[in-house]
Amino acid sequence: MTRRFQVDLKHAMAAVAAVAILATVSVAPSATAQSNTAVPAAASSTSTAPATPAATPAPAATAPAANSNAAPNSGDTAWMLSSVALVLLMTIPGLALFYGGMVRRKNVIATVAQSFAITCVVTVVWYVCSYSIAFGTNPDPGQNQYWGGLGNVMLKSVTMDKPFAIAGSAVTIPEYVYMMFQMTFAIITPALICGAFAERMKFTALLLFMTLWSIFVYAPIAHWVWGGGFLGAKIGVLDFAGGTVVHINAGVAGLVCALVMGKRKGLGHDNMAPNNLVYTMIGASLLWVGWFGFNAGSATAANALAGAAMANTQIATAAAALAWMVAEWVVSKKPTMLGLASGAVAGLVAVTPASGFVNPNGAFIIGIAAGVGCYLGAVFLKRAFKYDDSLDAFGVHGIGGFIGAILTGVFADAAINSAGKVHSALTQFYGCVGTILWSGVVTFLILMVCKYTTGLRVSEEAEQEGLDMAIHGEALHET
Amino acid sequence: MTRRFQVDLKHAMAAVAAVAILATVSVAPSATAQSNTAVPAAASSTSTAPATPAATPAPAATAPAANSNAAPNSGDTAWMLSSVALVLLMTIPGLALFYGGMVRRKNVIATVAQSFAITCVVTVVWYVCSYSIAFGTNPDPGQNQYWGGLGNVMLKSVTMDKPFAIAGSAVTIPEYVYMMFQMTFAIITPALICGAFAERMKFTALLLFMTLWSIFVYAPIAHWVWGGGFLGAKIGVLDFAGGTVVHINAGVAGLVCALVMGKRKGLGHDNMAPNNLVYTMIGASLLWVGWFGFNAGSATAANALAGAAMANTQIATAAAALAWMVAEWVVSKKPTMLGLASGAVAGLVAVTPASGFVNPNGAFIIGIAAGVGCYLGAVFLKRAFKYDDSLDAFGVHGIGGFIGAILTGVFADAAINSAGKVHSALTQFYGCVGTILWSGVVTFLILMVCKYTTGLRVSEEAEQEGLDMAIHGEALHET
Amino acid sequence: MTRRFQVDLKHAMAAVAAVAILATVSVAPSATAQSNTAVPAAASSTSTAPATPAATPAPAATAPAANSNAAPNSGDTAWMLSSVALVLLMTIPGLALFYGGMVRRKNVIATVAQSFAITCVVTVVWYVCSYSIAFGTNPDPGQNQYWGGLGNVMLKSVTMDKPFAIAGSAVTIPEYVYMMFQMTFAIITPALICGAFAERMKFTALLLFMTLWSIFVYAPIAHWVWGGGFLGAKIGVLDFAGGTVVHINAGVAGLVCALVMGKRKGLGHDNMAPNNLVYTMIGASLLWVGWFGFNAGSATAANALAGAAMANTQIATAAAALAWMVAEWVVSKKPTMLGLASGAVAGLVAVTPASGFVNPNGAFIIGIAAGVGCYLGAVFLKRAFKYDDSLDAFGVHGIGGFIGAILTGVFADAAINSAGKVHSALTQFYGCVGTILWSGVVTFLILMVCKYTTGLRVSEEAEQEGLDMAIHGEALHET
Amino acid sequence: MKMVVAIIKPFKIDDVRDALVAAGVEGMTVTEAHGHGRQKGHTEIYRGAEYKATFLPKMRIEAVIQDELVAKAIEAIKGAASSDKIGDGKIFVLPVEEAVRIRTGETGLTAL
Amino acid sequence: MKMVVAIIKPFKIDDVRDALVAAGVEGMTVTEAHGHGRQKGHTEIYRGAEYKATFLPKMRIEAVIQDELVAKAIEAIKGAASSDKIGDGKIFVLPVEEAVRIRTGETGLTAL
Amino acid sequence: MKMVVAIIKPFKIDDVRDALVAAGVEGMTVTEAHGHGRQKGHTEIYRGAEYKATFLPKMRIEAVIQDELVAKAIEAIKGAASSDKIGDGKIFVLPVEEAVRIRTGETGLTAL
Ligand SMILES: Nc1ncnc2c1ncn2[C@@H]1O[C@H](COP(=O)(O)OP(=O)(O)O)[C@@H](O)[C@H]1O
Ligand SMILES: Nc1ncnc2c1ncn2[C@@H]1O[C@H](COP(=O)(O)OP(=O)(O)O)[C@@H](O)[C@H]1O
Ligand SMILES: Nc1ncnc2c1ncn2[C@@H]1O[C@H](COP(=O)(O)OP(=O)(O)O)[C@@H](O)[C@H]1O
Repeated sequence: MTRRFQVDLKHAMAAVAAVAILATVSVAPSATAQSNTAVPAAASSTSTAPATPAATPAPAATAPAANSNAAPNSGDTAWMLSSVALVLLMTIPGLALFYGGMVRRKNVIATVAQSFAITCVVTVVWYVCSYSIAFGTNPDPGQNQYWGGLGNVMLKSVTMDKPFAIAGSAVTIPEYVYMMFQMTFAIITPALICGAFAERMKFTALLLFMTLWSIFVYAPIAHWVWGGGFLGAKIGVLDFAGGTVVHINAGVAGLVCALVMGKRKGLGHDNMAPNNLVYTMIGASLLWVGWFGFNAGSATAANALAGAAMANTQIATAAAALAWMVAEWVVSKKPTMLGLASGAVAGLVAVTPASGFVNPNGAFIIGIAAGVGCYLGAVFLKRAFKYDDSLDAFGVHGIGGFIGAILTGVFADAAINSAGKVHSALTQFYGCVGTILWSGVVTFLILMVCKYTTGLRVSEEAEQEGLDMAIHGEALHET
Repeated sequence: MTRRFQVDLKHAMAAVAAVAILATVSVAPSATAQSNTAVPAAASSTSTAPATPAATPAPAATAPAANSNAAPNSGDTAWMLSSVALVLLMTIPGLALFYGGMVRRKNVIATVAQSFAITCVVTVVWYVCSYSIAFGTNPDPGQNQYWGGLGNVMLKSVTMDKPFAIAGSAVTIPEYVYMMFQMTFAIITPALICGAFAERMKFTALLLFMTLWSIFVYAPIAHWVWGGGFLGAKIGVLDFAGGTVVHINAGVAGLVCALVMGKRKGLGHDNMAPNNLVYTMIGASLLWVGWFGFNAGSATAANALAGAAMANTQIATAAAALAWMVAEWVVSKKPTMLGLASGAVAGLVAVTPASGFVNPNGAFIIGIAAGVGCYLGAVFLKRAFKYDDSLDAFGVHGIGGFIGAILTGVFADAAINSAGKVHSALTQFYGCVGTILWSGVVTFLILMVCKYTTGLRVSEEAEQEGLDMAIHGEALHET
Repeated sequence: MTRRFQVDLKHAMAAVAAVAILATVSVAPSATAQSNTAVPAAASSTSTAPATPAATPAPAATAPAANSNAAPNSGDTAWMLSSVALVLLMTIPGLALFYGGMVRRKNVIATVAQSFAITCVVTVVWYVCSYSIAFGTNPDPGQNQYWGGLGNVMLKSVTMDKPFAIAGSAVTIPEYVYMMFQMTFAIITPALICGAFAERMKFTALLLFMTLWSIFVYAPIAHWVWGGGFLGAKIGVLDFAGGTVVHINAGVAGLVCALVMGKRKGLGHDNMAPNNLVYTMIGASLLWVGWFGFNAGSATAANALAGAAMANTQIATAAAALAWMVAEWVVSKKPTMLGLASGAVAGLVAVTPASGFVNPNGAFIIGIAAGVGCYLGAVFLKRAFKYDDSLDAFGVHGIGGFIGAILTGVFADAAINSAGKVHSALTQFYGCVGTILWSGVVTFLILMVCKYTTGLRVSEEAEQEGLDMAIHGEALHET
Repeated sequence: MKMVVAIIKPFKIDDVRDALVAAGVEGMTVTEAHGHGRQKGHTEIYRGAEYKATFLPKMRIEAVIQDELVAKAIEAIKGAASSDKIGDGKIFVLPVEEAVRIRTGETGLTAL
Repeated sequence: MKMVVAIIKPFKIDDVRDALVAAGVEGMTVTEAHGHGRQKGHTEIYRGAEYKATFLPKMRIEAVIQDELVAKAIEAIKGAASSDKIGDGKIFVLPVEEAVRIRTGETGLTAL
Repeated sequence: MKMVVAIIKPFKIDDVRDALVAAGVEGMTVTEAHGHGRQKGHTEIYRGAEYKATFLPKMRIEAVIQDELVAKAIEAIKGAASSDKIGDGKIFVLPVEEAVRIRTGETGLTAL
């Protein structure tokens, strides 16, 4: 036993070393040089020159922006500092509890430890190289379509006073704040995947997988959509707060994980009822509250657009929770707390790309669609195709993300955000496809790397005994 | 069993339909046309023109204000966006856990599900019609004394850039943000009532009751005090953050519910000890922290008044917690965690109307009074009158709200808020009476509607088995 | 039994009375009059005059500042209001859960009640006198080196509009907000000490100890470093957010408590495994999230310095969590959730003094050092010297605080904060020594006061039965 | 001496204790249990996955008493634990050869 | 009548129940237990403090059955509970003198 | 073979286990229990509502041993579990007719 874990440890360390090396190797496909022209537009929300919301850029979205030299605004900065705290709250303790409440009692500690460890690993990876890959500006404009280069590794080009723009669009907050805001997105995305392989993955495999995924899947896709790459600037996919980058991406990766890793032992035979739905309720609530930072924070300013994004978030989430509850009530004859919580998360997911583009009526409809759609996905799709997406990472984030991405193209309202004037469900679909392909293929490759180094699944005995004791040597002693 | 829940479901759907119809019927008593003249006063807290706090309007309070055309201020907006998150945190997971920890183990999930479901239902109702009723401006000034009309259903008049004023008083934040802030108040108020009928109400009854209560009790009273109606503008009741609208209102409704619904089976015989005071402690803590958004947020600006409201909130809460603890220590010989938590909430309740009007010494005295007063209310009043206000919704929110409302009239200090220059315990008393009457009578009527449609109480067996399993088909599996 | 607690109650009341009297007696050593000259420097972060971060004062740090008459800035105020909420969240429910999860089941309620009660007690003490002692300006400049005097008891000199400066350095937020921000620091510091004497202290002793400690240890040291006293202004110790004032101080006090109070009965024989690491995970997460208010809030402005402090906090914390995890993995063969949580807190502690002075690389190294150093401290130092620092208040806060304080002197980077241009590990060391001496000696004296009035430890039977039932008459009923 | 073991519904525990005390039984030990029998359990459904609870919560009381008290104790339990619904539970009687009070070392009937 | 008491590994509980039911045992009562025996427990380490779990989680099943069923019940339990690893557990058989169904007052074999 | 059932105070469990092992008892099974007896419980008061704990936390140990070991086991338990306070608990001895080790199928004394 002791021996085995020492080996695991060695693997983990090798993995970390590997990352350092890989990070210095260019991973960008070479592309024709094509400059990413920044189209000027209005700026900041200072108190003296109140922004016309319709013309306010959503720098986290894909709107081209004008003034690439805005001074930091203390109000915008205040809101973004708060948003960082809110989005981190989503992962720890939010997501940790949301998932932790749904597993069996013998895996609770291991499940919450996954979210916590991912928070730590991605923080370091982001600081070391992912921020540079995602939000750096590659000096070669052709390569910049695909990745940001390594010019900002160890955050070496982040300064205190440099006027600061992302994808040619000025931001009214200091770069350190922007970097932190984006880091919290980079943290929660891989953490979401854990729902798909709950109760069976090795901890060493988790650490290695998340390190590589963060670098080779998340960072490039974030660059494509938000960092000046081809999906945002050129194709014009509307994704206000990360429906594609975060949710479709994580959902698809989760599906691949579930397929590759196989089912939990005893699925369909053992009682796998959630151990503590109070934890899940706390988790869902903190996800909800924290998502205000996620969506309204994606305005990167304290303005009317942030307010509208917040309102849309709230309305879609409530509608989705009620829709899931009613759907389940009709099908299974009981309205459940787990249904309310799941529906709320489905609504949060679906409204994410739409939050800064649609009006409240659009948000309401998106919520209803997501609540019913994800319920069907989590219950029937999984059953039909017989994969074990244990806590419905794909069922909620994949399907909800897809519904939200497409409907953003349907409901975008220029009265809310002029950047959404041109919108089409088809363009949105293209954006999804790009993400699905890259995420699916590279996730699979990374799983293979893990399989042949650390191994993917714990032993049968460990799965039976529970990961808490087998991996961590810890147990809940509630009685 | 199955059959019964299908019936329940039908009821629930009928209820939702009923609401839609009811919402389109005018419920305002006709009143003589009397315009609500806005008296000008100072405005916003921009960085270039710092507000003189003494002259700063508290738009959420009843102060008349001058400039009805203020530009949004990014700092104020930043604080209000954060406040929305803080106040939502109070209900989910705050109140859910506060109450969830106090019930018996078999009712924990059902209890937290009430707060969560109410959050969803009220969000939708608010978006559909309650915001319009509460904060719309009725074109008929006579009717405007009583309700805001239906001009803003589905938020149809909320725009991104419209200069924006409430009750003639300009606000320096976008209307979407203001609408969201007020929504979080509309959410927590009905959720508070749940403490009165814990462990015995049908879930269908809950959904119907809360929908109707939100429209016919909360929205009008909010309009009277804050939305330009007769209690605020004309009578001059001081209610900074909702002592009357939120707490007396919810407390009285709770008392009526407790009286109408009767006692829990086994009260006085069975062991009804709280299942998990750690949950209750978390809940009380999140209520406390979130209440900063509630009270300091009611300044609707990031200024000295918000700071003073925050300080008063903190001091009154701490004083009340200690006062309850000491009172219980003297009477029952032990200082308890439940006493600390209950006292803290009592203090938060009582300081709510006062927070932006009194100075710290006033807050300290209000806290002591609330701690002792609510302890007596929760322990002795309930026993004397033999009603089963299970988790003391009336004992804490009704009594605490009343103490706070009256003492605001005693301790208001013009050095903190010039709007509190004219203050009288008597005027405050009138404000309470109006609320008590409307809330009491309409709550009773709504209960009757529920009684003859969905029914109010679960069956005896369901109560015995526990609502978690009987209603939701879910259980905690902690061991 | 009854009798005994009545006696305890009498003691508690006597203690409160004593405090009131003591508070009016000058405790400052007389010192030669030497004025604390304020050196002017740059100011606020308004939108019109964006601060050059390098020149931005860190008023909570020890930088001299120029303009002592800055107008409040709404953006800065917004962030500080949010920071108050975040830092309070650290203590309740954060620290309460962090510690509550680590004790045995029979002491959970008592442990969380300690954090909650301390929050209440310190709030009142701060309002009554400690704020004045810490942040008042003593009219006698000689005395002002040591304490702020009693000119601001009951917050009597705090006004709504007075231009406001601390230690000669102007702040761009209203004094009420500043007072609240500092109060949250004053709350968490004594609460941290509880880890050292967990599971055995009398509740009456706790109340008395914390009251006195807050007045005679915390308030003076806060004045020395931040309030214009000799450690900050004259010696030039760099302490951005409280490494010395908060962590070394609490850690040393904890060590003295552990030594004076002796070991828990059964230590080394009974199974003392943590009862619920999910609570501990929630606690650690809320400490982490709340610490953004603590560290980034210590910029007292929403600017690039706050952003840098936030980034440093995040990076050091993640690095420390991973470092502790790996160290434990190597030594004990398992990576643990408790290790991740403990390491994260160690990182938060160590980066506290450094957060506004170092760059991310410095923060990363500080994190690694703290993770490994505190692991060794908590595991080996304690074992070697055989004291029962039950939850490692000294092991994490003392050692982590010391590592952070020294390394701040090593890694301070003028590109992040010009106030850190002159830095030396030796000066830092002097600052630590001053704090260690005062904290150690006065803590000991206060313990003696408690010992001979309330008594320090519960009876053997009470310890065996558990403090929940013995002190509070409450129990968890989870099954 | 006999050991009377009763399996009852959890919410009856206080009534049964009172009835036993009234019948002269001075000591008893209770454990939480789950029972399988004729009574059918509920089905929990979580996102479509059904878990049929074939074990239902019960309380298990065990009291060692003198032989003469057995009939009376059984009557007491029957009276207090019955709700006339399936699943009310069982009473079993087992022989006991010795009893010891730990504190005093007393044995036999005086130890009860 | 006999009381068959089986101590088994927790994850075998559903299999053992099914096997007993198949063998004709209609009722049984289960409690969570912890066992000490040959099987060695894990060590939990919290910040360097080691706690050796000498008690391991087990389930305790108790079923009162007619004498003729005992052999069959034992076989059923053995078959379902065995994992061929140390710690699989034990079966004990105790004599029972009486059984009562609380709901109906039936006694003896008909009460089971 | 006999089954020795001991009801003890929870904090004595480790001492009793050690004493039994020292006395030659190799296996035992423990369950959490609550006891009613002479020992009086505390009263919990929540916002004025009093709940008198008439059941107090206990541990129930059960060990099946050969007849010759019974006296020694009782002594061991008495020695380790006694705190000379009311509520220290009881020891009961019941006859056992058969024992089976699930893993090997061994029966009788060799199964213990
Ligand atoms: N043969 C048995 N041995 C042990 N416990 C039994 C036995 N039969 C029933 N029980 C216990 O009694 C409970 C009630 O039995 P059940 O058959 O459901 O109803 P009833 O008591 O009305 O016949 C079961 O849940 C189980 O705990
Ligand atoms: N003499 C005994 N009396 C009561 N329970 C026993 C006895 N011996 C073993 N047990 C129970 O059986 C379980 C398994 O026993 P153990 O010796 O570990 O393995 P095995 O059953 O393979 O011999 C123990 O954990 C304990 O719960
Ligand atoms: N007749 C009995 N049958 C079963 N358990 C008993 C009996 N009498 C006492 N007990 C158990 O022993 C525990 C201690 O008994 P109690 O009368 O309180 O003290 P003492 O052991 O000192 O006489 C009780 O709490 C109960 O669990």
